[in-house]
Amino acid sequence: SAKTVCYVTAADSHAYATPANVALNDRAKELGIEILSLSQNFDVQTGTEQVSTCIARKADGIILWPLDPQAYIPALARAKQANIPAILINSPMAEQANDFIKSFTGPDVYEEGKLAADSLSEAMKGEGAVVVIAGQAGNGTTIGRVGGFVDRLKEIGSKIEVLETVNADFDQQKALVASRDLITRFGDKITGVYANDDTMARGFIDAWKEANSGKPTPPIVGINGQRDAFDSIRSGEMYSTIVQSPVEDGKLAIETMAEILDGKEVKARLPIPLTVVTKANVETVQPAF
Amino acid sequence: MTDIAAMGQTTKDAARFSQGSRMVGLISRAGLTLAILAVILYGSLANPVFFTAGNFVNVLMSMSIVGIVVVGMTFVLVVGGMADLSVPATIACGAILSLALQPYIGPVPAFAVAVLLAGLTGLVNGVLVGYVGINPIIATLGMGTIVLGIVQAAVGGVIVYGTDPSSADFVKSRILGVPMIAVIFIAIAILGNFVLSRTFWGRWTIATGGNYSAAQASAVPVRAVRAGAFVITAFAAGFSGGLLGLTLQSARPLVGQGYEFSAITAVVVGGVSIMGGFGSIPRAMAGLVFVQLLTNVMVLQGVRTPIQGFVLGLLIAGAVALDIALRKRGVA
Amino acid sequence: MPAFVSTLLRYRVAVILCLTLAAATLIVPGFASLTTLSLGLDRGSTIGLIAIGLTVLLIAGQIDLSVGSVFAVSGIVGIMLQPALGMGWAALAGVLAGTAAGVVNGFLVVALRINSLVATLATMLVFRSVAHWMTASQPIPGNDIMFSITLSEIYLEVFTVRSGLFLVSILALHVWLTRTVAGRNLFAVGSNALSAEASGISAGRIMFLSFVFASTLAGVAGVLQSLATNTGSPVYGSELTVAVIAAVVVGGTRLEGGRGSALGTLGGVLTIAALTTAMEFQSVPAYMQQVASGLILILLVVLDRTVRTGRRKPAAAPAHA
Amino acid sequence: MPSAASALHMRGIGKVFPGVKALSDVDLAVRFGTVHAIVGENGAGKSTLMKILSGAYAPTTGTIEVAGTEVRMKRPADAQKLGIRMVHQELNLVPDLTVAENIFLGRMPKRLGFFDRGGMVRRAAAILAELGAAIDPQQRLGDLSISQQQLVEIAKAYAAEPRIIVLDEPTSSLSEHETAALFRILRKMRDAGIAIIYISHRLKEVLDIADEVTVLRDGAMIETRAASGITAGEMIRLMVGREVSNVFPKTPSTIGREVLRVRGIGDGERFHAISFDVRAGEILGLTGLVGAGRTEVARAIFGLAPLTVGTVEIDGAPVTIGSPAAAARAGIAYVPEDRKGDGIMPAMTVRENISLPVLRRLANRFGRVRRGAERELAGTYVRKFSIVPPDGERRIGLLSGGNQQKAVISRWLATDPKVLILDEPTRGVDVGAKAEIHGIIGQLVANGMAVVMISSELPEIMGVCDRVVVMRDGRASVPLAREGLTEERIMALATGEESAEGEAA
Ligand SMILES: Nc1ncnc2c1ncn2[C@@H]1O[C@H](COP(=O)(O)OP(=O)(O)OP(=O)(O)O)[C@@H](O)[C@H]1O
Ligand SMILES: Nc1ncnc2c1ncn2[C@@H]1O[C@H](COP(=O)(O)OP(=O)(O)OP(=O)(O)O)[C@@H](O)[C@H]1O
Ligand SMILES: [Mg+2]
Ligand SMILES: [Mg+2]
Repeated sequence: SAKTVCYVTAADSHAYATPANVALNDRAKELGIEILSLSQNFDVQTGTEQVSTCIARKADGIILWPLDPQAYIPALARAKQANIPAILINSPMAEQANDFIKSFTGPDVYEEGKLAADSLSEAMKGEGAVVVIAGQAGNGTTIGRVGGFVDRLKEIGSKIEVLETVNADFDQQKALVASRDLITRFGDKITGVYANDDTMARGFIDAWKEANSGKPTPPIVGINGQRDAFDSIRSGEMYSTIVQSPVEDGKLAIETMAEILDGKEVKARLPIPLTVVTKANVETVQPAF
Repeated sequence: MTDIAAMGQTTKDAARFSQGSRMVGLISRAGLTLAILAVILYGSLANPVFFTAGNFVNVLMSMSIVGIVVVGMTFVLVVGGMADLSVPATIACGAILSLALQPYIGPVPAFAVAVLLAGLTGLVNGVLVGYVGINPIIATLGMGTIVLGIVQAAVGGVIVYGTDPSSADFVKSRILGVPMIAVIFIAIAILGNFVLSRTFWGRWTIATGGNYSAAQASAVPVRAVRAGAFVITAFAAGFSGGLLGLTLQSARPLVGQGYEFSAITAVVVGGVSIMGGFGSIPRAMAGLVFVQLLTNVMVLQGVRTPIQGFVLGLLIAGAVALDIALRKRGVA
Repeated sequence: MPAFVSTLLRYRVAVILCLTLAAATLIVPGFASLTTLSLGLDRGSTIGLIAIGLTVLLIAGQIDLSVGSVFAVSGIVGIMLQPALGMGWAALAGVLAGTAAGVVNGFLVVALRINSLVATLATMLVFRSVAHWMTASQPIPGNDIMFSITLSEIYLEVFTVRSGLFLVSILALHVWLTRTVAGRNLFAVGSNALSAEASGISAGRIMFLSFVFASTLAGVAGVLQSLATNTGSPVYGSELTVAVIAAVVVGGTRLEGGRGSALGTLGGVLTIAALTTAMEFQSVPAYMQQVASGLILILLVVLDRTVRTGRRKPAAAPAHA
Repeated sequence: MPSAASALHMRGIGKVFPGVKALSDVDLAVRFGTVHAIVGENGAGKSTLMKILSGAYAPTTGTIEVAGTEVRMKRPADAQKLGIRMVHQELNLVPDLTVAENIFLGRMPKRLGFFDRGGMVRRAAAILAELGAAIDPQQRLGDLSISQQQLVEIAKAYAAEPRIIVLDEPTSSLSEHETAALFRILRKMRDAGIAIIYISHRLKEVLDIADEVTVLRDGAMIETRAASGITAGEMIRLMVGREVSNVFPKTPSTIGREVLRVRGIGDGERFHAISFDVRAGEILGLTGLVGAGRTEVARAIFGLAPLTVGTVEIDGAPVTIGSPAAAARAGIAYVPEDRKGDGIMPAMTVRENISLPVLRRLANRFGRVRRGAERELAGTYVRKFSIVPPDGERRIGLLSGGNQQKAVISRWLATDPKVLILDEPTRGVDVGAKAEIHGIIGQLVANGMAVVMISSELPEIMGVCDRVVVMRDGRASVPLAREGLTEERIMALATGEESAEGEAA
């Protein structure tokens, strides 16, 4: 009989998560695996309870999209007790979780932060001052993307100064409002921008255009590789973005789970490719969504 | 006749009545103005960029979207409807539909349909609250959840992008240096003020909030008036959502999140009673300006985003407590 | 209205619960099982514990929007102090943090006379900031994962520690509300605070204690959640308040005060838990779940209205006194 | 009298509200075992004085002595501990609890924190029976009529076995029958040595029950006298500071065509097959015992409550009335009995209160209310009815009851109605204002208006009305002409000793 895999996704109505979910489901159908899909709707507590639901339903495997590096560990431990293999999709968890999961597939948000730091350093020639427009405070992705960026700057001994980090909750309007204030406050001191995603980068671009019409934007680096970010790179409003494909993300997770269900050993870390897109390669890379 | 009039004159000594403490009345009315001036003064001293035209235009632009919602929310609070928690859903409705329908029917009809559908949500809210008599918090909470769910189902959770750049250019244009979106907001605020303070509908709104059964017994169509406040708010939120969509040229189901609380905060800080029967658009606007300026100063001073919530919370409690303390001393 | 219909309306919460369960059993394969029951109870118990506090508060005619933030703060305190105090005392401190939050809310509403909707909207923001401030916006890990696993152990094939605690508490609440003088006084205060005050009941004290009680229970729920996940997080509970208010209101407690029942709340909590569990078993998307729970909320409140308007009539016949 | 010991001595009491000096330098001495009446016009300060005594307000100046010792009361509970109980003018009950729970509110009998429901219900039933009130102690209080609630309020104070009991206009919504039962109880309590303070605008009752009378005027104490040494006329003179001749003047008017015709209306619950008609220039009285259903009939005609059967015609044309707005359009106006609850918008000004039903008429085509016209309208009525203070811009909540009532009546006159229904228009209104209101009604009918006046006060009904309909248990008698009608006949009809039901011709 068909195996059932329990998929605890971040949300089912979200620009990135939705295509990832669709890809995962489609691939599962091809592989003959049944998916029980549960959406946390971005609430960690719901998610921890849903892992319990998966255990109670005696799923054959669990794919978890963690929204917190810690909170799922006890639930995952119980999954292990119940002999249900679990893997993580999209976001990593703390090291203690490694005992209870078979693998983590997906982009490395910390790595993305590092790549962003490299790309921005390159654009700014290693000096100047940046503002960081971060996602939700306390959110795992935010923590990884900001942490990787800051750590990498330190690592390479960069002279780039971080003027300010603001939280704009992955929201374009909030980023727009926050950027207006940042531009007023720092003005021409801003010689670079790092946004935790392309949506918020868009917010900064709009604020910049409002404040200094005609003046070129400072180099801006975003993450996700959205279609409109590609347009911005073409027009020179953005310097780069990092493509992380939700489709790859979803596919890789279910394929890995399929291998586990077949009794194969899998690697503890299976990254999806991250591509830094600048003007140089914008025409050759596919946007993520 | 003359006989009755004569009796009345002698019945009471008019000197026993005076108008209450004028001083306290003045503080209550001028308090917020003073607070706004204080913020401006502090901001100017603390940060050189604060007192610049550019910054004020920023503040004005940032407050426009929520400001339009505030105009509607004032009606809800004044009519005694406590709060409209379906605002995030109606904003999403406005933002998503005004973009999603653009390719099919053009930008202007798309905007109109979006606002109308948002208004329809308000109508259901209004019927539930005004005619069925359900607690507004529950009714709007329930409706908000339902509408947001439907909107999400409709767009399948993906971001909707704009396809008509001219509509974006329109909302981003300026009139005499004032951003279009702020012009629209100010026009709506003036209209709202006219309706609430000058027209019979506004008076009915205040009367219904002040004493529902007495208003009803005075031939005020109380159910319609109560329902109307929610329709007005939904239209305002839908309109504001539409503008938001055009500005951003993209919309997701959660664009409206948090606007309901921001709007209530502004109205309440403005001294509009959540119990109804008292309040005006200028008061709500003063509350909005104060909150926005304060947030602006905090951002300019580099206060961390989560900590801004702390200040905002203290501010709401403080403003309302002060207002209550003043009113206890007998001001209108 | 025929007697049979009005009886159905009277026990509408139970009716809806039974209908939900029946429908779920028919439609969802494998729904009717002890595991599902245990699961549903455990899922309901977090909301349920907070709902107990909110039932009391709503009967007193007040509301607390800050419970979600208190939930986070208490959990954080309960985890953060573990290295210093040990698990037990840290947990106690977490609960006390909830109590302290209730004191703040009570003070704002009772002493400063701020409308509770506004006051707790303010403290919702403040406590959430405190949670971010304490943790620097990062989730913090606890000491002992094994304890977390013990906490979700299932006893007698049905109960977890949490769901047991919830069930016992809600039954205690039922007795307290219906059989004790203090319980009746609570209804009096919620129905007409001025009259209660004029009758020598200290309405202020009762309201104050209701806030403290509600926050303390939010604290208990928060600490339990943090222990169960071995994490204190500043974002915990942000989606909780609405669900809890919905559960309490579905249970027939009304927001205007003076009316409500513990068993109703139990029914509300179980209905929502059953609904969620059933829909999740079917992989119904979250937004459709939202639509369903929103509809149930509105449907029940509309029914509640019908019952109340229908009930006015027997008064006309004072003869049988 | 068994005891003459001092129960209460209030000295030099003053109370200032923002904008109003409600009391200044009032002295009041009450002895155990006596009934002490306090009389005075609306707004004289009676209720304020009693609220100070019950701990609800703190006095601005003055001291209070209870049974010879000076006391300080910060909250109602303090006064209750001293054995002081108050029956408030505004009902002070909890709608969501049962009658029995209300009676024992604040002092439920308990064992280990649990209360004894059975015992409580039995005792409540006994007390209600003693008061002659047919009320089920297990009923939800909110489902009772105002008058029944008033009885519960009295039962509640009585059940507390107080040493000093204050009754602030307890009979304003009681029938004569219930009033008589109450007086029996009061005499019994007095004979048991309880001090009773009794506030009423019904001077006949005061003379009937009181041992001593204190007169207040404009917040000051005028005089305390033995009730045996004073007449109603003297009391009125002391209260208003002048002579008021005819308490119930009947203005002559010519009765014209039929304006309102009500045929067989009922709501399926509280009233059935009610028929009557009112003609231009006529005052039709609607009376009966408490809970007879008069208010419900009036509310239904005005569109505030649904009708299930019957027709209402205005000027010979049937009208459908689904809401007060529709009623107003049809030319019906209604002044409700519960002034605080249904009458005024306390936070709005007198002007805004008066103009409410005619706002649309005062508005231009953009809906903007023309301020000048509105001021003028309000000013006209403030002057015409001598509303005090004569300031349309004052918040109506700050006015005394009588003046509020005049404003509410003005509101409806502004709509130029054909029929005016007044529900207990003079309840809780002092003699002076009462005469003024009667004068106003007289003028209106003289100008051809048709008036329906609901009242429980038989002298008022007899004095003012042209014809009278008596209601009993939701059913109405045929309209009876004023000539040859006696109070005894009305009582017989109201209590069911005589039957005069049926469709009036
Ligand atoms: N809470 C208050 N705030 C302001 N003014 C008040 C308040 N309570 C009473 N007053 C004013 O104090 C005066 C005395 O009022 P009070 O109610 O004591 O009169 P009363 O003699 O009981 O009249 P009535 O016969 O109408 O009941 C009135 O002018 C009234 O408007
Ligand atoms: N809100 C209500 N709910 C239930 N029953 C009511 C309600 N209001 C009135 N009743 C009942 O309807 C009947 C008629 O009441 P109504 O108030 O019309 O009488 P009334 O003759 O005007 O007496 P009064 O005005 O003196 O109380 C009474 O038996 C009363 O108990
Ligand atoms: Mg009085
Ligand atoms: Mg009546």
